[in-house]
Amino acid sequence: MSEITPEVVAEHGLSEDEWQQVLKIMGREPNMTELGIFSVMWSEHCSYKSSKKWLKTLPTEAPWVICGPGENAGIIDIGDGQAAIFKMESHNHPSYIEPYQGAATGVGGIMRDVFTMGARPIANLNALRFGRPTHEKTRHLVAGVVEGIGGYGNCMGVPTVGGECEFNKSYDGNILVNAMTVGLADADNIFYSAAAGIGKPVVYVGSKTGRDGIHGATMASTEFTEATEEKRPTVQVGDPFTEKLLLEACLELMATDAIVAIQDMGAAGLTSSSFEMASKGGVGIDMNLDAVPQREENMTAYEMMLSESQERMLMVLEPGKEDMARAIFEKWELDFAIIGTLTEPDADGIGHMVLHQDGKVIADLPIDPLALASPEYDRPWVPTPARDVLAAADVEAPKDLIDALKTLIGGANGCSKRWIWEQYDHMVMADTVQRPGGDAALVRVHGTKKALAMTSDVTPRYVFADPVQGGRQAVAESWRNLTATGATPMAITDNMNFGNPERPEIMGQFVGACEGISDACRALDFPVVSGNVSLYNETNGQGILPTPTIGGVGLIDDVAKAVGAGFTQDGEAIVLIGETLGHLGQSQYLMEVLGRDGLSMDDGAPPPVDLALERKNGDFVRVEILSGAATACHDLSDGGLWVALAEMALASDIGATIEQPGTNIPLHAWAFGEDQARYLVTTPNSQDLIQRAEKAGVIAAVIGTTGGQELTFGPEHAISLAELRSTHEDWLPEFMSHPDAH
Amino acid sequence: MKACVIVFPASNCDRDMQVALERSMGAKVDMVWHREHDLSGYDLVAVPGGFSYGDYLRCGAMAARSPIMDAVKAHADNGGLVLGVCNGFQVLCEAGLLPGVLMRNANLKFICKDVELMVERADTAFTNGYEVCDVIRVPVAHHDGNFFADEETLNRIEGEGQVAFRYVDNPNGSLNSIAGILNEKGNVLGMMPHPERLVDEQLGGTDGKPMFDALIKAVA
Amino acid sequence: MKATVHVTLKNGVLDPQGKAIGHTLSSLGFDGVDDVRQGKFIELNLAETDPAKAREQIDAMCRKLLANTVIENYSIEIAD
Amino acid sequence: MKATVHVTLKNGVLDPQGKAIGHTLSSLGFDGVDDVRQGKFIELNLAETDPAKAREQIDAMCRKLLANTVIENYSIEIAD
Ligand SMILES: Nc1ncnc2c1ncn2[C@@H]1O[C@H](COP(=O)(O)OP(=O)(O)O)[C@@H](O)[C@H]1O
Ligand SMILES: [Mg+2]
Repeated sequence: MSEITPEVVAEHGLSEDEWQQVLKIMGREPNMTELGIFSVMWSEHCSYKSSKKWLKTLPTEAPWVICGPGENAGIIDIGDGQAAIFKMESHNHPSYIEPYQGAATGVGGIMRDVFTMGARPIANLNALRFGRPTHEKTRHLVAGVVEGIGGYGNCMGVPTVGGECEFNKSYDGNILVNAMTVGLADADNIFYSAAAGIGKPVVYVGSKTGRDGIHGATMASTEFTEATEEKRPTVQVGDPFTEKLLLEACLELMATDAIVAIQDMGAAGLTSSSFEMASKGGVGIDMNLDAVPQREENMTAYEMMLSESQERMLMVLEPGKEDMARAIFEKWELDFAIIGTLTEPDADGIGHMVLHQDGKVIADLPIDPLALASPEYDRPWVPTPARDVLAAADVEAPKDLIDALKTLIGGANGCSKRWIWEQYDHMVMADTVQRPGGDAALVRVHGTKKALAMTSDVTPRYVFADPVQGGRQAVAESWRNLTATGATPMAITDNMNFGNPERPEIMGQFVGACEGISDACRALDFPVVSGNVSLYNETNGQGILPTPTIGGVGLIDDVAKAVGAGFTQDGEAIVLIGETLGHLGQSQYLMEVLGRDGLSMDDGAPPPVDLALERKNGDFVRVEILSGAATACHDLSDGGLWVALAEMALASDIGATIEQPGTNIPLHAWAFGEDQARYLVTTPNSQDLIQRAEKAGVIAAVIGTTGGQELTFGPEHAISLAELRSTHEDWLPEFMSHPDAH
Repeated sequence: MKACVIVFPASNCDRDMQVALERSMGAKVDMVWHREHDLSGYDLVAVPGGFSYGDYLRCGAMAARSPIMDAVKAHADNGGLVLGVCNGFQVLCEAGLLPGVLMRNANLKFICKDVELMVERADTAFTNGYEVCDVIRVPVAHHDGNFFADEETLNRIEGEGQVAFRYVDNPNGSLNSIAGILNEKGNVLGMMPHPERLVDEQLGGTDGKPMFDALIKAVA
Repeated sequence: MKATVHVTLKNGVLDPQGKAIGHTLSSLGFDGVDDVRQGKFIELNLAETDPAKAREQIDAMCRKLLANTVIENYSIEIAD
Repeated sequence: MKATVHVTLKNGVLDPQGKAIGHTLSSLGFDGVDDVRQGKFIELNLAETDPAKAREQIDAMCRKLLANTVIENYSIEIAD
C-alpha cells in the first residue's frame, strides 16, 4: 500500500486542518483505506460542510410532515394512512462528463433514495440547465441527458411527468441535471436507516461491486479545470433493469417484518451507507469485505469501500429472517450476501467500523467522531449588492409586440419542451391525469380519487440579481404552479446548485437564497422536507447562475375538481387575478427581446415577492377552482401576461380576444412584465367571481373572452393559433436536428 | 371469462393491463410469473408492456425464452386468446407466435404520445367493439416499434388480412404503417400502442375500452 | 476458451441504426461513406476446452437466444 | 473500400447487457459460460481508396460519432 505523503492527503481533498483532525480522531496515522474513507465522508457532497450552517435555518416542520431532512427523502402525510415520499438530487458533474450515463444514474440514484424508505416511486421530474444553444457542446449534452433520463425512467416503468429546461451561457461548462422522484407508501410501513440490535446481520443486496466512479463523491465537490476534464474518472454505467428488480425485491421484503434498517448505496457507496446506518443507531459494524459480491478481480478494500457501483442496498435484518430474505432476492435474480454484524460500542460509547479482509483487520475507524465531526464551515460571505428597480418607461418598447411575443414563446427558453417529454414515458402506471405541458403534473394516488400535484421551479436570473427575492420567488412559483391545478401545496424539496462557496460572493448568494426560501416557506406553510446541495459548479473561475431548484408537491382530494391551463370553451371570461405594475427588470423580455444578459446592474432588480399577497391570491384562486367557478387556470411567470395567454390558447386550441388595458402602464410592460402573485382564470360567470374577489380583497379584472382561432390584443395586434403553435413547437426539434446532437 | 397477465422481470405495464381488464370484467385478473408452466383454465392471456430483461440483446428476446412461453404457445394453439401489447408484441414476435419483428424506431428515439389508429379488422374477438375504418386515439410509448417483415411475409400478412390496426400518421417507420397484427387464426393480437392506457376518461379518453369490453363478451 | 459471436442483419432487412449513422456521418461532413450497417458481437468465455464442442455449444446458443434467425445471420470465432 | 469498426466497453465498465445475456444463457441450461460482454460493430464503405487515409477518416468518425470514448474503446479494420 502506498505511503501517505502530504501530496496523497491533498489528492484526497483534505486540507491541513482536516488532516490534523484525522490524526486526532485516529490517534495514529491512518492507512490508505482509512484515509479514503475520511476523504469521501468529509467531501462537500457527503458532509455538507459549507452549507450545513445555513440549511439548518430552513423551516422543516408542519403538522403533515412525517419526516423532514436527514433521511433518504422527506415524507408527508396525505391522509387515509398514506404518505408521499420525495426528494430531488443533482447529478451535474457526471452528466457533463458522460451525459447519457450521468443523467441515467442520477435518475436511478434518486429513485433508490425513495424506495429505500418503503415507497413505490410513482413519478419523476427533471430540472435541466444547459449552456448557450450556440455552444459547441450544448446539443450533444441535451441529447445525451434527455436520452439518459428516459432510458432509465422508462425502463423502470415510472412516469416522468414534469420538469424544466433552460439555456444560459453561465452553464456552458457546468450543466445542471436535477432529478426528483415522488413515491407513495403506507404511513405505517416506512423504513429508516438507523441500525439497531447488536449481533444482527448486515446484508448487501443488488448488483456486484466494481471499480465504478471511485472518488465520485470527491469529484462532485471540486471545481472543473481543463486538467480534470482530461483525467475523466471512471464513469458509472446504470443498469435500470437491475434497479427495477431491486425495487420489486425490496418492496416484497418490506411487506414482511424482516427489515430493521435499510440504506441505499449512493455517493461513496458502501462507506457512507454503513457509516450512516451505524452512526444513526449508535452501534458499530464488523464487516467482512471478502463477502462483498465483486464484479472484478483483486479489488482492494479501498476500492470496495469507495466504489460507486449502482443498484446496491445495505440493510440490517432481523436474525432468523435471512433465508426468507435471500429467497426473495434470488427470485428476482439479485445478489444477496451477509457481509457483517452490528457490534457494541466501545468503553467510551463509540461504535467502530472494523473491516476484515483475508482474515485480517484492515481498518478500524471510530464511527461518530468521523461521521459527526465532519467539519462545518462558516465560510465568509458578502451580500449581493442591491439593484435599482428599472422603471417600465425606461425599458425600450419592441418594434412590434407580436414579434416580441413570438420571440418569447419561440426561443430556446420559452419554447415548448415537447421534444423532451415525448421521449419520456409520462403515462406508464396509468395514473397521470395532467401530463407534461401544464403548470404542475397531476398523478392520481392509485385506486383513490386523490392526486398529487408536482412541479419544479426556479428563476436563476432573479436569484443572481437578488438572492433573497429570487429564493422567495422560486418557492412562490412552485406554490403557484401547484395552486393553479386546484391542489393544496404541501411541502418542497430543494436542490441548491451554486458555484464555488470559497468565494464570498458565491457564499453570499447561497446565504441569501436560503433566507428567501425560508421566508417563503414560512409564509406559505410550505416546509422543506428534503434536499441536496451541489457546489463548485464553476469552470475556470466562471460560476453558474445561482440555481436553487424547488421541487414542490401538493395534494388534491378529488382530482375530478382539478383544472388545466387550457381554455375549456368559447365565450368564457378571462380574469386576471393580482396586480399588474409592469415590472420589466430581469424579465424574459429584457433577456430574449432586448438581448440583455441580466448580469449588468442596469438590468435592474427582479420583481419583488409579496408573500402575504401570494398567499391571499393563491388561496382565492384555489377556492374558485375547487368550487367549479374557475374552469381553467394558469399562473403568470416568465414572459408575463401575453405569454401566459398564448400558453392557455395553445393548450386548448381555442383563441381569445383581449381588451386594451385601461391603465397608463406602457403596453409592452403590461404585456410582458413579470409582477408576481398573478394568475389567469376563465369562468362562465365573471360577475360573481369578481364580486367574491372584491370581498376577499383580491385584485381581479376581466381582460377578455375566449373563442376563435386567433389571439387578438386590442384592435391592432393579432396572431393566429396556427402561427403561434408552430412558433412555439418548432424551435427545439429544429435545434436538435443538427448533427452535433450526437 | 378468466384472464391473466404474464409478468417477466422488468415488465412494467403489467398492473396497467390488469386494471384495464378488471375494469371491463368486474372480476379479478391473475398475475402469472414467467417461471410458471401452466395456463390451463384461462380464456385470455395478456403479455404486457415494459422492458423485460431491460430490452437487452433484442427487445423481447430473453422473455420469449421464458418457461411460461411454452404454455402461452399451447394456449394459442388450442384457440385461446392472447393479447400482446408493446413489449408483449415484441415477445410474441420473438417467440414466433406472430410474424415479423419490431426494430428500433426510425428516428432512434423513444416516443411517448397519443397516436391515431385506423381499425382494419372489426370481426375479431379483440376488435369487434370497433367498426372498420374507425379512427381511435391510443398512446404509444416505445423505442422499438418499427414493424418489419420480409416481402413474402408482408405480402402474406396483408393478403390474409392480418393487419388489425394501422397508424394514421406513422410515428416509427413501420412497414405499411402497421401498428398491430393478428395471427392467421385471429386468436393472437400483438400491437405497439397501449389500449390499456386509455380506458378512463380522467386519463384523457376511453378509446381503448371497447377492446377490453369486446374480449369479455367474446368468451362470456 | 474464449469465443466471439458476430450477429448481423440479413441482407434486405431494414437497419434503422445503420441508416441513421450513415445519415449523421454525411451531415457531419464525412463524404463518400455508404452502405453503413450496424451489427453486434458477443464475447464469452466457455469452460469447454474442445474447440469443436465449444463451437457446437455456441451454435446452439445462437439459435436459441443470441440471434433471431428470421432477420439475423451469425458467425462464430473461437480463439485458440 | 470496406471497413469495420468494433466498439467495446472499456475494461471495468459495467456491461448490463452482457450480464443479462450471461444470466439468461445459464437459465437456458448452458453451463460453464462466463465473462459475457456485448459490443457493436459498424461496417461501412468508403470512397477513399488509400488505406492510410481511410483509416484516418474512420478514426475521426469514431471520435466524433461512432464510439463514446469516455466509456468505450474502438478498433478499425480495413479490408484490402
Ligand atoms: N425537462 C423536462 N422534463 C419534463 N417536462 C418538462 C421539462 N421541461 C419542461 N417540461 C414541462 O413543460 C411545461 C412548461 O415548463 P415551464 O415553462 O418550466 O413551466 P412553468 O413556467 O409553469 O413552471 C411544464 O409542464 C413542464 O413540466
Ligand atoms: Mg406555471
